Amino acid sequence: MSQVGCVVTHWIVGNEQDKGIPNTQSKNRIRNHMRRYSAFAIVREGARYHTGWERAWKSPAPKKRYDAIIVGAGGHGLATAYYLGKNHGIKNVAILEKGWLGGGNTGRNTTIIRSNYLQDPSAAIYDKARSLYETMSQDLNYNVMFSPRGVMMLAQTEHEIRGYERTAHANALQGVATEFISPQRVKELVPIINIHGPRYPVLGALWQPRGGTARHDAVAWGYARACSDMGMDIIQQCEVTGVRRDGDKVIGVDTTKGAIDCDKLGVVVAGHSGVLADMAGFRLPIESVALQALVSEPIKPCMDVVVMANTVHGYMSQSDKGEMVIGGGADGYNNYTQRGSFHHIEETVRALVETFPMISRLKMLRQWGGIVDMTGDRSPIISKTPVENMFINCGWGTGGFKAIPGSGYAMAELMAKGVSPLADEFTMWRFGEGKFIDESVAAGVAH
Amino acid sequence: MLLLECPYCGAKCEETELSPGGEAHIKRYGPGSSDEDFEAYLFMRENPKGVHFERWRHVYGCGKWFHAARCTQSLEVFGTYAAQTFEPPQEIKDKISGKRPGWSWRDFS
Amino acid sequence: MQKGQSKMSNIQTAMNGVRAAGYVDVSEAPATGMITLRGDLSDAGVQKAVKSVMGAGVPATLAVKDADAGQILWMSPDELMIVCAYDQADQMIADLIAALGDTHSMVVNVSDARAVFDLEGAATPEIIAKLAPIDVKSMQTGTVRRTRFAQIPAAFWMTSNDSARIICFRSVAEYMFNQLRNSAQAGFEVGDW
Amino acid sequence: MSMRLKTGGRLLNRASQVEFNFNGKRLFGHEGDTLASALLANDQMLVGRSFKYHRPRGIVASGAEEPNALMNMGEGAKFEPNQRATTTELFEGLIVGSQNHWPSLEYDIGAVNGLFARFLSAGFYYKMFIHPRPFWKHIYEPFIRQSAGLGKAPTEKDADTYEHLYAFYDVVVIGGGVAGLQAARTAAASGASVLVMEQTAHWGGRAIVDGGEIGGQSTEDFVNDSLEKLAAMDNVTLKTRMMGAGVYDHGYLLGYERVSDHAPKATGPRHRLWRIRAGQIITATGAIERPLSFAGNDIPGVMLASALRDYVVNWGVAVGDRTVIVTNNDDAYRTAIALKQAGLDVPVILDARANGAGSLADTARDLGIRVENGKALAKVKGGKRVTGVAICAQAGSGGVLEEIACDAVAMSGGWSPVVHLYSHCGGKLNWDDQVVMFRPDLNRRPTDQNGEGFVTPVGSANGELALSAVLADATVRAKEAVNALGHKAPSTGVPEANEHGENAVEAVWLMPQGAGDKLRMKTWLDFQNDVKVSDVQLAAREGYESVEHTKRYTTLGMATDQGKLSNINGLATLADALNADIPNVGTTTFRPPYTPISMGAIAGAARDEVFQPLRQTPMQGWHDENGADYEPVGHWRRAYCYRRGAETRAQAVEREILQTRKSLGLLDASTLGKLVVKGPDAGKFLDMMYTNMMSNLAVGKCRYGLMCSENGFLIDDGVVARIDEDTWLCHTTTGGADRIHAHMEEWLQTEWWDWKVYVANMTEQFAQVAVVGPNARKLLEKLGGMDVSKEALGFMQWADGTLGGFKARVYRISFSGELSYEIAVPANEGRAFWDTLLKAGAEFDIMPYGTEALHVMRAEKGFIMIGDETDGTVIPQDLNMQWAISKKKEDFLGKRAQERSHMVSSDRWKLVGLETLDGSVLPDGSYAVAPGTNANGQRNTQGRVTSTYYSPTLGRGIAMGLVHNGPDRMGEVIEFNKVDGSLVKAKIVDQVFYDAEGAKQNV
Repeated sequence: MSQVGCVVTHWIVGNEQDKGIPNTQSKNRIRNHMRRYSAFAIVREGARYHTGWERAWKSPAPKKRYDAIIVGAGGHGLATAYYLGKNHGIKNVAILEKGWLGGGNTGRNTTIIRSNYLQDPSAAIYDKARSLYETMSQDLNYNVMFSPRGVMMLAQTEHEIRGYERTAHANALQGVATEFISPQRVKELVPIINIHGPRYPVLGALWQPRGGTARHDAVAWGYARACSDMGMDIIQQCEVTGVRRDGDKVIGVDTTKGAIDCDKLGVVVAGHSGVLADMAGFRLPIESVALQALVSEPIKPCMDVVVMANTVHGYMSQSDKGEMVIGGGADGYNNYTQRGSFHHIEETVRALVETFPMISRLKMLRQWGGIVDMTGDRSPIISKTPVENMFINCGWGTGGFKAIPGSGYAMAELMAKGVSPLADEFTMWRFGEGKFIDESVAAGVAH
Repeated sequence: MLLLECPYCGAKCEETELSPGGEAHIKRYGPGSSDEDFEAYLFMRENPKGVHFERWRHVYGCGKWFHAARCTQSLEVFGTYAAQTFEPPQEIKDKISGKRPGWSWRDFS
Repeated sequence: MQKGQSKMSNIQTAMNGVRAAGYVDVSEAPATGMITLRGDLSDAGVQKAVKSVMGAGVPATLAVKDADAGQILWMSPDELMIVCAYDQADQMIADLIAALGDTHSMVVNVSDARAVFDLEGAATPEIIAKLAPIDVKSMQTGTVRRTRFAQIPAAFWMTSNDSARIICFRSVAEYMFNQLRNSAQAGFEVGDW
Repeated sequence: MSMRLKTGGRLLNRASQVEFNFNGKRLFGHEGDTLASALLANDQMLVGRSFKYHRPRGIVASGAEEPNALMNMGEGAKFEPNQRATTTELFEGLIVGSQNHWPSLEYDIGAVNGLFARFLSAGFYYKMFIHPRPFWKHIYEPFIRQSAGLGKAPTEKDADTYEHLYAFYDVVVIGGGVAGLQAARTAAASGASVLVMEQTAHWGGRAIVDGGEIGGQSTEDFVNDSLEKLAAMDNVTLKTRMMGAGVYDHGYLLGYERVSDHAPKATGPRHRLWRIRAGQIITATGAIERPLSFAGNDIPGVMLASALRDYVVNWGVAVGDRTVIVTNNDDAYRTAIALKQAGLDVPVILDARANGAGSLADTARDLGIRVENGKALAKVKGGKRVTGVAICAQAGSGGVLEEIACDAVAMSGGWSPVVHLYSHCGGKLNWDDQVVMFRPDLNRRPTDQNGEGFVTPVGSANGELALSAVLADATVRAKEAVNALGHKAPSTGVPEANEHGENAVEAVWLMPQGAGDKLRMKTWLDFQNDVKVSDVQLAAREGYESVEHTKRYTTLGMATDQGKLSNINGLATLADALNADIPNVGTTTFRPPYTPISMGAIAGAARDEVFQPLRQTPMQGWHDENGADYEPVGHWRRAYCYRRGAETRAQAVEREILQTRKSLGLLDASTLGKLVVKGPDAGKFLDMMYTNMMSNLAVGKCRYGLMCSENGFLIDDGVVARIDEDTWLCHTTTGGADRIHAHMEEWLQTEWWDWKVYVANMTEQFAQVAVVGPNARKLLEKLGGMDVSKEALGFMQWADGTLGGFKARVYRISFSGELSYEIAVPANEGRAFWDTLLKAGAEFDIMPYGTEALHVMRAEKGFIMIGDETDGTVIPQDLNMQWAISKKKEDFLGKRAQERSHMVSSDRWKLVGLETLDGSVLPDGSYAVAPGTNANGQRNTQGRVTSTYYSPTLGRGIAMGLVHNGPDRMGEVIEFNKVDGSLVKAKIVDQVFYDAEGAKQNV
């Protein structure tokens, strides 16, 4: 288990508390490790107007060389770095980010965590992720607000019932705790649902009681703080402009902050994976499209679980702030605008008003889009590449957030050992072999 | 919400009258082709930030497939043209060259 | 395909001639003959065959043309829809097939596969604008548009400034009718727009 | 106290009294009031509680930017939370309640949070509640959830209706102030079609309240004159109560029309969502005044200076008797003047600028108002209401120079253009130090499908605050916009405006400049979410340096007002904390909608019966009337079975099967796809579409065919009939009709466009009925009209003819293993034909059956079902259907894919029949277990159930499944899992359970 507070590292912090202004360049004082977050710390800081809090992560200039470079400081990249250090002792690591850490899809998703997947490889990695979420707040000493409130996927056709019964049977053998529940149980768990919809009455649901949600930004921030605490360098505003190779082997990267050498390179950049692959001289089966979400204005608690309704294409949960968090559909065309087409919002809201009639008089507060990277079978790639010592983790499509710790865990293992059982089936060569991991087969389930 | 002109009926179509069909100008590889060619044909896709050629079908209208040249970052549409062709019309390529000097896409530029 | 006459008593359109009065009146038309002709409309053989059977030639893109017995609607560069009396359709099809001869083409009877609705009232374009994502105000009488009405495909043309005819698939006739009726109910006028 | 003045209120109809109810109290207002003005007129200063500390909250603003005055409004099926009082028009019988407090607005237990405010800093949640682990979900989170959330959740289905409208205009002007109207006049003069929308019920915007003269007219006369001229033009549409909600790509714009919010008893929709496509969008959306950051700026009674002025001028409402004005710009002097002219006391204007204001200051002084330059507020005193202020020097750290009693404070921190709509689609901003605001960069406007700018901000939305500059900007920009569309705007002059000369605004982000920790912890940035200056500074100190990090860490600007008042002050505070320039810090992304819009409006009319299209067959009426228990199949609804009396589903299915097998059954098969494929190349084309050879099918014959995707997987199946030399009719599955039609068109249009083939989807032209069972032939013979004997119409043949007077096409095909005819008649005659069959079949006890009986009977016969035996990962070889894969053909869709290594692997799971040893029904979806676990600890498997039923015919459970090397393991017993963890033993058997020789169907 993680002992973030006990990891001894040597790094430099500024004296920002003196001026109340952080200064990323000042190098005045050396301390062994970061102060732990706790109720005690809160009281202590409250008493002195919070002037004693340290930077959650430092902001160093890049070194000349690292054992490993991770490109992309989203959730998956930061988690990869974290497990490289924690599980494999590789701590001379840089995480390069062209924007701000956690500024991509990590902070744009609807925060659903579940592992009730049909296919064995998916169930394995998503359940690894889910189990790591259970202890993440303690492991990172950062409250990521993992809330195992339960996730249900409604069955509204006979076909869906069969699909979810199949998933339930598969889950039973995979060690994923799910059950197929009755409409009455659905209604008990979700009083605001209309189970007698004239068009699509609820016929049951696949229920994963230990699925739930977490605070998305906190996952990135918590990992970043823990990585920084291990002595890793998180270098923001640093774009990779080239992949340097010696023959078939990677030796470093060129960046907007200069060339940096590395033994191993992990590319974890979601929609931009194709650009990095292109720099390294290979192709990926990836397309980038916009996926949208929206929230309502906050209201008092009325729904304690996450509900996904795939027949009508909509899913919804209620955040701790009280907003109804709603996921919409993905566009069918390539797009890098982080805006989507409005008809997906309309279709999703239409579906949810039918399923939860009371939301009709709520108001949409905000809608936004993210760019998701889709593979040919809509399952991710965690793989070696044609370039030796270069590894790729991408293609999480619409389902990346829930996988973050599992994805980082497997990617770190693959980078450290060259093999990872969790990643085995997610090789980039599966498309050529015709060996797909197709999750849509159960009941057209969106991730 | 894209607005594309169907080159067959001339109608200016809202995106919801159309269905998207992915990358255009893909050559089919059938029996006898190499594993690499076949994999690339089915799965490897251009994913540029910038000029892209893609397929659409006027599904709620005349039912015809057509191609569009579009920028994936600005969503500017350089033109639409009939699907029965192996490469974009010269006038569309010229128009793109005027607006995006030095562009290239696969073998087109 | 099939020969012989049906007994009129057996014929029942999708909505049985339903009507609704609103600020625009909505009604289902009686059984209507509809023929789909597929063929290259720029082909002289197709043009000649249409002209010889219909008494009117192939309409221009997105145009509706009045013929001796009914209308010819441009559907796509290789498709026409011919609207005629329900009991004339089979004969007209036979005539068209004969006139087309060896020209690559297909002529089929879709009279039963469609439902036909009429809108009447000064605000007719407004009802269409509530359902279809098109600039209905710019639609001239005599032009046809295939588009989306709410969640279903349909074709329509303005039969006058104050009326329109809509064709949709038979199976969704009730959905189309309900949408039109709801949009046209008194009190739902948009006013100036 | 706040109150209604005896005179004034240009929007009021004082003759008309309106009764409403607030927190159970009967109150009165006038026609023309907003809920906010009516509450203030009734001395209801306290209107709500903040999100985190449950601090008392009063009205701050007079429009859409209001962060505090959010109400639970209405009752029952018309209840709505978070309704903004400042944008709610008062109507008779309005019922509202304030939010986020318990037990009452005045005494809120949640306010105890405020006592701990010093501990509940930004990021507090991330640092707390970490241990012990189960406490987050069960203790901490429920408490946090309950105390957050603002309004109550509605409980009932919405009683109102909504609709959409698609509209197209050359130019849409958003905002009906003087800038918008001037822009509209300019644009309309070119002949372009113009829509002008105004979010409130009134035209004119701020200008009428602010005064000044345009072309010798009062601003009010100018507005009325403009409206009259615009209304007279055919090419202009004017709409009030309509907000520009969002700007999207390619000129798409959402207009949110609140049709009857102000008159909820009217018939018609409540909201209408306009989906507008505009050539050019002109955003004349004005500007929003910024609060100033001083300690106690959140106490009820502290308001935006412009809002105080609005309440006096528009609604004749005084917020207080004595109002202290505090400002960093000249505009707030207008409030002082307006208040004084209304007979109210203004003890002092505190101008943070050392040099003070221009000519407005002279006017104020002439009215006897004390003006103090270089002064600031050290703090505001009071709890639920302002009681006084302490004055200090702006340049210092807050040493109190003087205390003044007052009951209202009007603050003005400068103005921010409303750039939301301009920014939604990518419009970029520049920071302008001179005017202290982000203004649109007209060189980096959002671009449309042509790559041209399509959103043009004008007037104060473009950063022009002076009346003359607003009018000039609106005129020039509107001309540019219409010219860009190819219209020609006639050259008209810009009307002259008469206005005060103003001194420059000065950036004041903290008041006083050197305020210490203690003051900063009482200085609010975001009133609703309780974000203070100290929180933003803390975020910066902890490394949350990007504006997005700070926003998310502190929740600044994430409340229901989306930071309309707080964003600029917040990022200026952040920039200061980071020692950075404001432009280097940047802004957060503006996202639609401008203010929240109802979910009902977004969903539109699509609810209940028109939620989705429901596809119906010609016989649907009969099904409805005869106990059909439906299941949705795509957009169709098919009878699962027809229940009689108290029958269960299972009993009905059993009855239907047994009677069909015994005598005669009837199935509405109209939903099956029927695609006609015709042309000289049709045979060649179908050979590519199907794995089988179809080109050599004889005319008059039928053949079962399989279709695969290019990726090798099965996508559909069905019987193909050769109609004539160059015509085939392809049956598809119910779900496949449209999909396979599109699939065929795609290949024909985009790959083999030189092949001469036409395809028509004839699915709905025909009603199709399966007449099934030993007595099927007898029934058809009874109807008469064509020879349906074995000799004339053998198995897998078809014929045209008439049956009982109906013209019909009869296919001798069977999906049940029984003697079976599928008969197609014109859809309009479908119901009559169905009724005729029922009547004639009565002597055979004819039995209509549903989809479940169909499924069971096909499974008894060992036929596969697309969607059951296939799931998108199954190839024909997995189903042992090599017989349906032509070996003669060089190519067909899927052939190459099926040669890939994983597809030809000997390890694939293949189709077999399964029989439980105890006769029970195998669970749906069950997996066959294998010994051991895989590398990830998951139990190994060796197969799965694809179809499983109780067979009434055999009196036991039957199943099909895919099993590793299954066909080689006949007779072997394997184990299948149940969800309870137990296992069921089943024997691998042949998949055909019934009439393996085909003796029943081939008669």
